[in-house]
Amino acid sequence: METDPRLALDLAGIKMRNPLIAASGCYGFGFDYLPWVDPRDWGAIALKGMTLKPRAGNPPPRLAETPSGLLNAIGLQNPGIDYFLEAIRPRLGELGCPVIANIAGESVEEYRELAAILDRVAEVSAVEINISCPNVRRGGISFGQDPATVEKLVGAVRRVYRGPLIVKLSLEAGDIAAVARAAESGGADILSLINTLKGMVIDVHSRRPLLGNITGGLSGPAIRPVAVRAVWEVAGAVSLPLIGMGGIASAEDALQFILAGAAAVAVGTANFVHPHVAREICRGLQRYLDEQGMGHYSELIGAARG
Amino acid sequence: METDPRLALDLAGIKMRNPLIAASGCYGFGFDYLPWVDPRDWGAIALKGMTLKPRAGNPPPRLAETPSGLLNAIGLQNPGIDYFLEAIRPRLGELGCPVIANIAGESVEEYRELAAILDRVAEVSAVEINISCPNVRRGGISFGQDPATVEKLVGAVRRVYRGPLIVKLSLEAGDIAAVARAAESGGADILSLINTLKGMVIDVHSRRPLLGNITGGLSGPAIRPVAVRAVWEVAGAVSLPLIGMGGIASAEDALQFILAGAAAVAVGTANFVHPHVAREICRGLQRYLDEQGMGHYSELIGAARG
Amino acid sequence: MERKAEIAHRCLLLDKSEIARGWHLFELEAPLLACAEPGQFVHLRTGCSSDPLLRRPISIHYADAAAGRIRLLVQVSGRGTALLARSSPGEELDLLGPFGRGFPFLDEAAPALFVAGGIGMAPLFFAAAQRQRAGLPFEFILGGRSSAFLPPEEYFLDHGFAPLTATEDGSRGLRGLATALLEKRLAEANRPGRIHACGPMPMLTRVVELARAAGVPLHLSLESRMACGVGACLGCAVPVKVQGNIEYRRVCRDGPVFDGEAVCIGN
Amino acid sequence: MERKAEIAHRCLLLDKSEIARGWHLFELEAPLLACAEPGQFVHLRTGCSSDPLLRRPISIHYADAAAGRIRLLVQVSGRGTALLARSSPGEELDLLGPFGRGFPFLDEAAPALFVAGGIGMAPLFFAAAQRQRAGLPFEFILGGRSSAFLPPEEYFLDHGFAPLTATEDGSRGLRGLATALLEKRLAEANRPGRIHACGPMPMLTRVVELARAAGVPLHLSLESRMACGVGACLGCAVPVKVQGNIEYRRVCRDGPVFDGEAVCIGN
Ligand SMILES: Cc1cc2nc3c(=O)[nH]c(=O)nc-3n(C[C@H](O)[C@H](O)[C@H](O)COP(=O)(O)OP(=O)(O)OC[C@H]3O[C@@H](n4cnc5c(N)ncnc54)[C@H](O)[C@@H]3O)c2cc1C
Ligand SMILES: Cc1cc2nc3c(=O)[nH]c(=O)nc-3n(C[C@H](O)[C@H](O)[C@H](O)COP(=O)(O)OP(=O)(O)OC[C@H]3O[C@@H](n4cnc5c(N)ncnc54)[C@H](O)[C@@H]3O)c2cc1C
Ligand SMILES: Cc1cc2nc3c(=O)[nH]c(=O)nc-3n(C[C@H](O)[C@H](O)[C@H](O)COP(=O)(O)O)c2cc1C
Ligand SMILES: Cc1cc2nc3c(=O)[nH]c(=O)nc-3n(C[C@H](O)[C@H](O)[C@H](O)COP(=O)(O)O)c2cc1C
Ligand code: FES
Ligand code: FES
Repeated sequence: METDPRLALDLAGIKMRNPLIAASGCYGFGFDYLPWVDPRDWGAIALKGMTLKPRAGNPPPRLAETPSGLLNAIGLQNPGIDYFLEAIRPRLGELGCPVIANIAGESVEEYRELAAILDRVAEVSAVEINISCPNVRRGGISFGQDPATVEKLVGAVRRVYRGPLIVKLSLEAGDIAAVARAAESGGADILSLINTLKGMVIDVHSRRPLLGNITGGLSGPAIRPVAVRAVWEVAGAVSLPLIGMGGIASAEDALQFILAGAAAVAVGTANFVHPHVAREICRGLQRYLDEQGMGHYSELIGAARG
Repeated sequence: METDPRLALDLAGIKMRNPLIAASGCYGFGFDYLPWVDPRDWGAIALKGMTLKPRAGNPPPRLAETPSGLLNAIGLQNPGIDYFLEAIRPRLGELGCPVIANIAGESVEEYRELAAILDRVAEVSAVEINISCPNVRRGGISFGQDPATVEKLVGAVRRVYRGPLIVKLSLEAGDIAAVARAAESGGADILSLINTLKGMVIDVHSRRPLLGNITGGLSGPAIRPVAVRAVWEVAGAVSLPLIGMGGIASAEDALQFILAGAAAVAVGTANFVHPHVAREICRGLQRYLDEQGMGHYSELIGAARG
Repeated sequence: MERKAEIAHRCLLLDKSEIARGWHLFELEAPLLACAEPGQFVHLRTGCSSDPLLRRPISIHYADAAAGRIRLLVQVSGRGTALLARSSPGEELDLLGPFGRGFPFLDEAAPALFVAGGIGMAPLFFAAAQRQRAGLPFEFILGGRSSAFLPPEEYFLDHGFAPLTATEDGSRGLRGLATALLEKRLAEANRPGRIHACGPMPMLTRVVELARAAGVPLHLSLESRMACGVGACLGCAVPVKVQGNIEYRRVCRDGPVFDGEAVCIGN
Repeated sequence: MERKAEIAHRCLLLDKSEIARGWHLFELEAPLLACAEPGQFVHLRTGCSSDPLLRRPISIHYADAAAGRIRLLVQVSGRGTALLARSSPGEELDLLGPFGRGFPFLDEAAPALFVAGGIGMAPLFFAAAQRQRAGLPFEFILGGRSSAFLPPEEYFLDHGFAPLTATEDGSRGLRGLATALLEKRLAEANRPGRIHACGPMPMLTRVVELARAAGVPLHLSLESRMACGVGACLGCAVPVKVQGNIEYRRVCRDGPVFDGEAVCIGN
């Protein structure tokens, strides 16, 4: 796709061709779709969540389809940061688009250590800290719920990471606006939301939970109204730029998040259905700008807030 | 439908022909489906949420369809308790099935007053307190989030209402298990869950929130995995019987909630699609019991918990 | 157990044709719905998955009680109606109904005036055809974008009447709006006894003004997004004037036809 | 901008027939997929709404590179496959692919043995047909519930081979399981050079036991629920033995065909 200046942005230091980001966990390390999809269709690609040590992930089944949704319990399977530095980092340049490293730890110290390492990795344009992964039991989840802990965690990472710092929020916390403010105080540059909602499916034939991990994270169109509302609320609570996500599959969906207050949007589950989704959403945004006679998509950010 | 003893239950004092309840807000005061659907298809019918004073409800549009979900912002439109006593109460006997009054207040005092009135209404078999309606701004919502407040509220109602007392939980609270335990300590007999999830839709043409109330409550199949997980969690936290709901449309859906730990299930949105849903779910449960050679459905309650 | 009236109907689709651009006429075998009254609607499932989730309200466009058949006229305007348009004769459609309160006083002797904007003609056609069969006087004003977006004139002539037509591009009848025809008509001395209208909101607003100014009783069929269709969910509420107060009324149960005096349109 | 390989294909459905009870054979115009290898699969959209949301993996059952056509053989086993079965010739299907790593060593001279359980024959048929065309020796063992639930014998004969069949009710071939045939075959002196198997888990478990006991190299096509189909989501992982350790591998990208030694089946 030709680069359209009406879609380009500088997201707190991430120079993006357009406001579309491949959501973490849904695009591997950026290479799986390479033979078929041009990575430059994306404004940026968020990599699969990484931890210090390699993680084997959860036992199968890891996926269940639900009405208009996908429940996943991957369990942060990843080869660990050392393997990343050695085997993946050298190839990231091939992607031709900014790359966001997504990290998860089991302690503030682990997050800090990961961020300190990534601070020295020029191929990574930004770090996204996942304080909310619902599929790791002793993992991120507890961090995401308490504002004071979030502020401390973000602050610790902020001290060692100088690039654009994204904090990824979930709705597990009762008051997402409070957590958002805590992340802002802690020194985040950008907030991304929402992570998956915790859910489960029971197999009535075996009379057991279907997923190997019992519960999983719900993504896809089913959660979109909840995600738009979360962006609307957080946009009213902080002044940081937001990356909105949750069930986006079309330009109209993306526009809902932008109008609610998101500066950029991420697309996860929809890739599995339509690998060309980034290109198609960009075309849809261009058409919308044409129809509305607008100079730049950023005029739409938060425009529904009246 | 013939009454099947394998489906009958006494739910903390509510004598039900089967474990199916028409969910509050989705069945009016029980009469709207009367010409067509036999109310005795239900184990019980939960009435539209009531307040002390009449409420006009929210401005339209009040509904938006979302992927596998329905967003509503009715705003607790109801004629108030006096009209109920005068005009509706005398007709409740016609329904031929137990009736649950659903109440919402803006203060502990209002809840207490409503419950005290209903304590003297023989036609009402149980009271369900909605501490979580997401569509009333100064209303129930704040009550549902803080365990201490919930315990106090439930305790106040408990002191004036002697019949089966149901507390309806939402996921707005960060920790639903903590709220459930608070309701148990406060003296609830039964917990029902979940209420709708807060969501919104933005109309990209008008660039305004679609609903008159801006946000609404998401129900329907989209939220089912989240609701099953909530029942699973709460069943592990309290020893009260649970009424599970959220996206139930078939016997298999109902079984998921029962296997997760619900003693009964409620059906809301699915009535709008299939008015005969209660009858059909009962038939499906009977078939399942036949196939599994089981004596009573209650053997299945919590059976997936292993 | 007492015998309950039918609510859910699986109806054989006998015939389907596109009678105007994007307007699909469905002929259904539906003996229990064929006694419905003009202005009532059915609540239609458009697919078999949970997306789209809700049914869609569609007016009964014509009912032949003797033959046990009904007709629906559906304009493709979104995903649900597009799915409907893809169904083929031989399939069964899943209908609830008949629901709602139709046009009142259709059997009175005083001449009736029907004012239809676009697909709003669907229920009014049924009302007019009923008066036609009963030999009662009426006139029918029809407005549309362009001739291609309206059924051909024969479609009306087959039922014994010819609408007075206005199109925005002048491709049929007057160039202009249906309400221009109405205004002219109401300027005449012999006023109609009653007006029944259905169409887009701007049209209805003008009809309300004109009818009030002329002092002619008016009945409007309103639209609203619906969930249950029977009055249980309060989702389809519209504001109406009740003894000086504004209250919400359900389009599905208290309407869809409302008294022109009560509706909160054109103040 | 560099030219990318095709991933998304809208393919015309040329023909559809039910060749066994609940098994639908699809013939598609798909020039860019017709070069796929046996064991590879396509990832298929089954409807146009978000419910069901995900694509379904379906093996390429046959590919005719010259004609630019492929065949899929789909057993109705749930909602997605039921939706697929309702499509009709003239429609377009939405496919991604070809994905995955197919059966290895299909061009080696040593005789191959294919063991198929039920719909597991879909990819093995393609592998066998390829050896048939190349004049390479192979045998084909097919197991099923009953004759009616298997394609007729002519279906195989048309491609020049006759499977050795076992049915549970004895309505075709041996009464019993495919693995009973395999056991007998492996007891013979002239062992096959390699076994390729696809079918339900209990069958695969027994095949693994028998092949290991006989010391014959084995390749298995595994199934798993998939989301992306390309290796990006890690959702389809199965445990495999890698240098003594158990690690998760992706069925969609590292498989679906795995080495019999590596799979964690029958320990
Ligand atoms: C009583 C009654 C009778 C009717 N009779 C007929 C008839 O005979 N023939 C006929 O063709 N139509 C009739 N309609 C209209 C018909 O019901 C709608 O056109 C149909 O529901 C649209 O469904 P859809 O899935 O095609 O469109 P959708 O995709 O649902 O939406 C169409 C448009 O509505 C907007 N929209 C979606 N949700 C809302 C909301 N909550 N509030 C406001 N706007 C929203 C969408 O953004 C879109 O622009 C009738 C409606 C009523 C209420
Ligand atoms: C590589 C590969 C190739 C295949 N090739 C073919 C082929 O050529 N022909 C063919 O007919 N089939 C083939 N299949 C199987 C096919 O993909 C499935 O039958 C199909 O996806 C079922 O979809 P459905 O919507 O019809 O059933 P669904 O409704 O999705 O489910 C069918 C059954 O699976 C259960 N189920 C649902 N989710 C899960 C889960 N997460 N884990 C475990 N069980 C679950 C359901 O409860 C139900 O019993 C292949 C599968 C793979 C992986
Ligand atoms: C299979 C899968 C794996 C995911 N893994 C991660 C992850 O490792 N880190 C993370 O922050 N989010 C992860 N997510 C969440 C997504 O990034 C995104 O927040 C969520 O899926 C909602 O967006 P969607 O509806 O567009 O998929 C994962 C989602 C899916 C579906
Ligand atoms: C239109 C509508 C109105 C509702 N009104 C109420 C209400 O007044 N009180 C209440 O406790 N719950 C209310 N609910 C929530 C339902 O009782 C139920 O908890 C929720 O819809 C989830 O179930 P479902 O997915 O089966 O609809 C309402 C739901 C809908 C859809
Ligand atoms: S649609 Fe439910 S009350 Fe009208
Ligand atoms: S299905 Fe996504 S990795 Fe295999």
